[in-house]
Amino acid sequence: MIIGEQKPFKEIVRNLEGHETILVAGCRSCVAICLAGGEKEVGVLAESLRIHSDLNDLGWEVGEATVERQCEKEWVRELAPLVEEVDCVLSMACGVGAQIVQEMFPDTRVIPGLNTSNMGAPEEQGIWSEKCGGCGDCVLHLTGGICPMARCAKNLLNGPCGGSQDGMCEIDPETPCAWDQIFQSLKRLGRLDLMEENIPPKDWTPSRNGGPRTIVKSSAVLTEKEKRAREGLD
Amino acid sequence: MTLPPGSEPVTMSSSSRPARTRRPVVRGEREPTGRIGVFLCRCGGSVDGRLDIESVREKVSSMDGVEECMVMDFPCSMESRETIVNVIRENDLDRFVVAGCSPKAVEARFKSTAQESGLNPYMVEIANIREQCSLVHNLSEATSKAGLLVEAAVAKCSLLVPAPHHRGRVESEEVLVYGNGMSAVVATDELVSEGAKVHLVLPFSPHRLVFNYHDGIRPGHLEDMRDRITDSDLVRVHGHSSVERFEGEPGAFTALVRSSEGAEEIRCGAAIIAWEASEVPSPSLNGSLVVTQAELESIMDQGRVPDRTVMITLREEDTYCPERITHIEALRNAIRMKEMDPRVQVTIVARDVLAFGLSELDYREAMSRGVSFIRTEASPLITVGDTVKVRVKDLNLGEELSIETDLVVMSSWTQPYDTGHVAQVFGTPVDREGFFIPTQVKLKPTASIVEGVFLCGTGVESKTPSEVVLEARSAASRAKAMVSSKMEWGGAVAEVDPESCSACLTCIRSCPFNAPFIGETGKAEIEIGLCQGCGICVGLCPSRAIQLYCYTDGQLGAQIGALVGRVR
Amino acid sequence: MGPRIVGFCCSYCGYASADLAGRQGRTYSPGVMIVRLPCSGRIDVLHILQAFRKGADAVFVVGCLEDNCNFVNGNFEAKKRVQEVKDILDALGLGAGRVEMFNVASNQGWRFPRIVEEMTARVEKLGPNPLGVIADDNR
Amino acid sequence: MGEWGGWSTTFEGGGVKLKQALIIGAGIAGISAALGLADRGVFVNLVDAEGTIGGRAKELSCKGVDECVRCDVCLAIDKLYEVGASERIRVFPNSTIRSISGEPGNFRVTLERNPGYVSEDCTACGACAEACPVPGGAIGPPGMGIPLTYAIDPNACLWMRGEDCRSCEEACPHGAIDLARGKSTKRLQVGVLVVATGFQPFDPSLEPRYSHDLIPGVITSLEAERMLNLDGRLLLPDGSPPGRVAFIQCVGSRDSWKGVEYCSKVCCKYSMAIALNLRALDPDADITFFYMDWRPYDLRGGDIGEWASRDPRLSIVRSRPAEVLASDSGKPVVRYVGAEEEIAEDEFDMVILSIGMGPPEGIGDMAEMLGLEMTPQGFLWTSVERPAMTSRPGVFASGCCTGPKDIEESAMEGVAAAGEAASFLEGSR
Repeated sequence: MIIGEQKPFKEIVRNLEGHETILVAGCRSCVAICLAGGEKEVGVLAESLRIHSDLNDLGWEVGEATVERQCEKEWVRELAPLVEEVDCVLSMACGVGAQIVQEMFPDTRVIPGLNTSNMGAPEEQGIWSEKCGGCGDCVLHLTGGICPMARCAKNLLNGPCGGSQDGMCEIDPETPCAWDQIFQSLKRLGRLDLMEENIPPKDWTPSRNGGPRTIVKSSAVLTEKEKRAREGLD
Repeated sequence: MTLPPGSEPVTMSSSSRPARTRRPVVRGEREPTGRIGVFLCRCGGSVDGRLDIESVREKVSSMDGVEECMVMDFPCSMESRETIVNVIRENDLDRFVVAGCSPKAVEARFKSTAQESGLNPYMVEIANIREQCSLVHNLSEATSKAGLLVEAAVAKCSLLVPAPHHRGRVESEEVLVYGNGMSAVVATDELVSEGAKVHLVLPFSPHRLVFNYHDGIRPGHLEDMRDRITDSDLVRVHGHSSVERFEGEPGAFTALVRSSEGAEEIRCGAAIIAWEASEVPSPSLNGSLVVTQAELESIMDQGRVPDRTVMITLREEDTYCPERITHIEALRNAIRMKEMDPRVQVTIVARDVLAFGLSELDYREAMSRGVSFIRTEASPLITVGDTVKVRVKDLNLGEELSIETDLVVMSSWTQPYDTGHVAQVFGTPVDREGFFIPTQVKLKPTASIVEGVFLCGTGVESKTPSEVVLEARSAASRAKAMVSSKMEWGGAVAEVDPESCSACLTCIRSCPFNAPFIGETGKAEIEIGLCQGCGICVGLCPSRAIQLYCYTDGQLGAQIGALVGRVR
Repeated sequence: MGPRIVGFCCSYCGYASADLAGRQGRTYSPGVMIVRLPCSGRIDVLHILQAFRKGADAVFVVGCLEDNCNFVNGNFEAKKRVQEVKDILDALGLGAGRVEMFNVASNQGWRFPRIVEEMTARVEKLGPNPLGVIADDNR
Repeated sequence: MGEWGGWSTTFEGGGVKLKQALIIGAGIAGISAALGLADRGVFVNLVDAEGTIGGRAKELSCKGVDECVRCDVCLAIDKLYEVGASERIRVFPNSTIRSISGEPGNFRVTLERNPGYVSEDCTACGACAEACPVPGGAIGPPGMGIPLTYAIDPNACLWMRGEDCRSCEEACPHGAIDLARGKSTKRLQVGVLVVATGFQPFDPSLEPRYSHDLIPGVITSLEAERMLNLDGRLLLPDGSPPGRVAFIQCVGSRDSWKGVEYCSKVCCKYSMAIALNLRALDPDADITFFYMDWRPYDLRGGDIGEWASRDPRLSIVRSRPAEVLASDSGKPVVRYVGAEEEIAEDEFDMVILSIGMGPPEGIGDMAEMLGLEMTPQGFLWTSVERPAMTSRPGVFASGCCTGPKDIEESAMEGVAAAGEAASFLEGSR
């Protein structure tokens, strides 16, 4: 799914400058699931904006709405009656959703409330890691189901670099080396022969760094104590 | 969600689409409705006199929805509650507020009052104007605060919706006992003597019916007990069987019991996991010069006593984990050796001699008979030749001793086996060593994290036999009380609005009681019998799809609104 | 009535300790309004924000002692919700100190008035909630 | 009272059995038994010599600060509410047993209500306390007790001291106070009895060498608990927090000279909890334990050796102190045999005597009245195989009156007693 995280409140407020009637629009899909832009977050942000307005006497009118999927016109259409009322939409959906809203309502300014980060999956409650680089040319069948694009800091296509130490990536000891994982996986699958297969270079313009990106929403992560308290509950 | 028979299925979901594109009216919120009765308590002088109850009455009776507002002496008394019932019936009120002392003290009574007047028991709200008002503030402060508290209660009350509620006998009064040692037998005996039907499921390897150390339990007693219960027509013994699946809710569990003949589903209202830990022989045992306490006993049974004996009660790893039974056992055997031949040398190596309660008397006797004690922290080093050498650091002398001896007796340690599987089936956690973890919260002796499933036996914690007996009987007694008392479901329970659920699994991941699950519709649902009403999932649900009866967002919002946002 | 403070109390410990304080006749500022929750884990960021928007000068949440929550980890959840609100209050410039989480046992009657003291002191330091003042003016 | 439907007798299995129980002692064990019986539909008469129920545990303190240290004391409060909410349990405070006759299944009991001066009509409105002219007040507010009634301190009350003051009596809006009240009696008929009269804390004056009451700063663990329970702080007489605290273990335990040969089971556990509380209150406090054997009944609070190894300000001394003397500055000095067999002396601000448990007062008479056997240590005898069963059918016992126990074990015994008693009433035993 698509992983995003809310922009800093101050930045959101800055971007809203000059607007008075605001519709905070959430999405029930990916961003809801990664606790960034669902109805709950919409409600919290909207209430915070109201408090901000009251404090600074801005007289903002803040509305809330959450649709099933902001990336689909049919759902976004539901917003029409509300968008008429406002002079800007604060989209709590991913970049895709925000764009669809803009596309549907070309005359109303759309401001992103989220930073869309990556395509990933929850590791545990509150922790999401990137899994797919969206390169458009999938090689998972050759790499034991592990994506070198998303999970190798250097996006190497044919084996690890010298920075791979005891299965860990040189960028930091916490990050596993994708190619080590690929090797282990192929070994388990009995298909080490696939290591031989040469994966041709991709046209990979957007540079990236820092390896797989992980978003941690600390307020949702189970603390050590909690984990202890709930030891073995599941 | 599966509501038990008899409960009114009430939904809080407002499914009118496209509701969610309106500024969300929080689910389950209706416009404030209802005909509200307010009963203010004088509580002798502890409310009236410490605040001006009359002015509170004037303030409140003018609120919309309030049909009836009266001051009473003790609404909680039997007589007044009858009056309340009549007032509710006469004025055809559909909810009411009581302002008086703490809901923790009186809530239960007014719930039944609500029922007696034909209302859902959860259509009552209580304003605490005593403990949290009249007893702690001066007259004028208390008066104005009481006004706010009652207004807030009315505001919340006007948004109450009937909560699912079912009270009735449990579906099954039978109890499942799973285990194969002393605690299982004792628990079953207790249940039988309390007249309960028992399914005694014995896993494959029977062990530890009788402990090596008797602890005052009459020899043969447990064997008799076992025969008695196996003959009892209240007990169905499932020999060489294991529980493969265990699901349902307190009062109505279903267990899949598999034996060599095949699998069988049995219904039970409660379950007791009565697991005994088994002995872990220490690595340096060799059967001749280094033996267990049990082996020592058989040596003594043959009338033999070695001249020099060293007993080691420390575990061979460094982890300090005292097991009192090993100490008492060592003391008893040391005394027995001295009885057989006062001249023999017996030395007990320990960090602390764990002779709790009356076992202290054994400790004294051992000392008076000349048994010597060495205090040490780390487990001694044992080297075996024709004789055995024990190297140990004596804490009192502060020096390393090397003792030559004819026999070394090592205490055995206990560790539960197979508990991982049991834990999985029943959903009760085990720790790293495999011991069952009783619920850590508050003090609920013998309770597990799963309501209706009780724990006892050395599989929970090392114990002496007499402690095992006590624990098993009390676990059985609680199980019996549970299946023979009326069960209550509902009240403050969570409910999912499928319309807005994103099936994001947040509730499933965050519920401590495994109440939420994904139903056929692919949306989350709450197993009402398992929901304890904590509301954790409600606070977390990213789609605000879950609400908690009696504490909905709207009800709390109204309460908060009434309490603050007032001129100072 | 002094600063208006909302105390969200779990029924098992926070609420019970307030009751006990009352029975023991331990007085505290009457501006404190207690909202009873089944468990502190029920607290929602929204509730706390609503209280501040209505003009509450401070909000505190009381749960059971850590590792003694009747619902296993409700009080840990509450702690995290409170932290979320702290961040928002900072961003809003209201001051994170206006909200706090406390862990109390049901038989600690002495504890509740001290919590109130603490929060009252904080309000004196941070000043009243401007929204409360605005609200008052509008009346 | 109408709600007491249980007063009527029910006939079962031929013989008359009263589906009612009398529980003597409303501590943790008694309350657990009461709740267990009420759960099964048995009507319970809960008698306690004190003005309010809760037993010893209600004087004890929660020793957690933010984090629970598993002392289990809060159970007392939580259970009190359950008793208060139960309509099957009737509480008789300030009451003792005068006589018991009849046979198992049908006991005739005469309760004696001691002059509490305040009747159950009291609503704790506090009018009396306000009216009381005695400085500091001769009439105390209720604790956490149920029922919630005020109590008069006979030693402080002017009228008791022969003066002509009845202002509280006049002030009471419910006529609940009668300073002249004599003993009143009440008759009950019950099917079973559960004795749960608890224990007697060791009297430190029997151990004069430890200078309790002689040197300021020497207090018993019970006094420490009370202090902590009252305002969460442990203070010296002068109101300052102690910087150096010593615990002396086994005071009134494991001591044949004092006629206490047994180990009281709980002292290591609770004194460690108190120490943990002190540590949480003051990270810099120096804490010393003087002990013979460290016997924590459970390790939920952790092992003291492990704690000492990582906390430089915690010292553990395996030695039973000879005496506690006063230093020139009047502070307590503990005199003991040190590691080198030498006589060592350490000065402290506070010395806490971890006192043990003895048999409860009057248990002998109780045993005689009920015809129960006792143990050589002076506790009630109960069967090992059936922990709540005494030497007499229909009479059960639980809690510390059968031997020293911690709160958890007492609660367990109460529950077990409820099972025994209930099935006795059902006639299934």
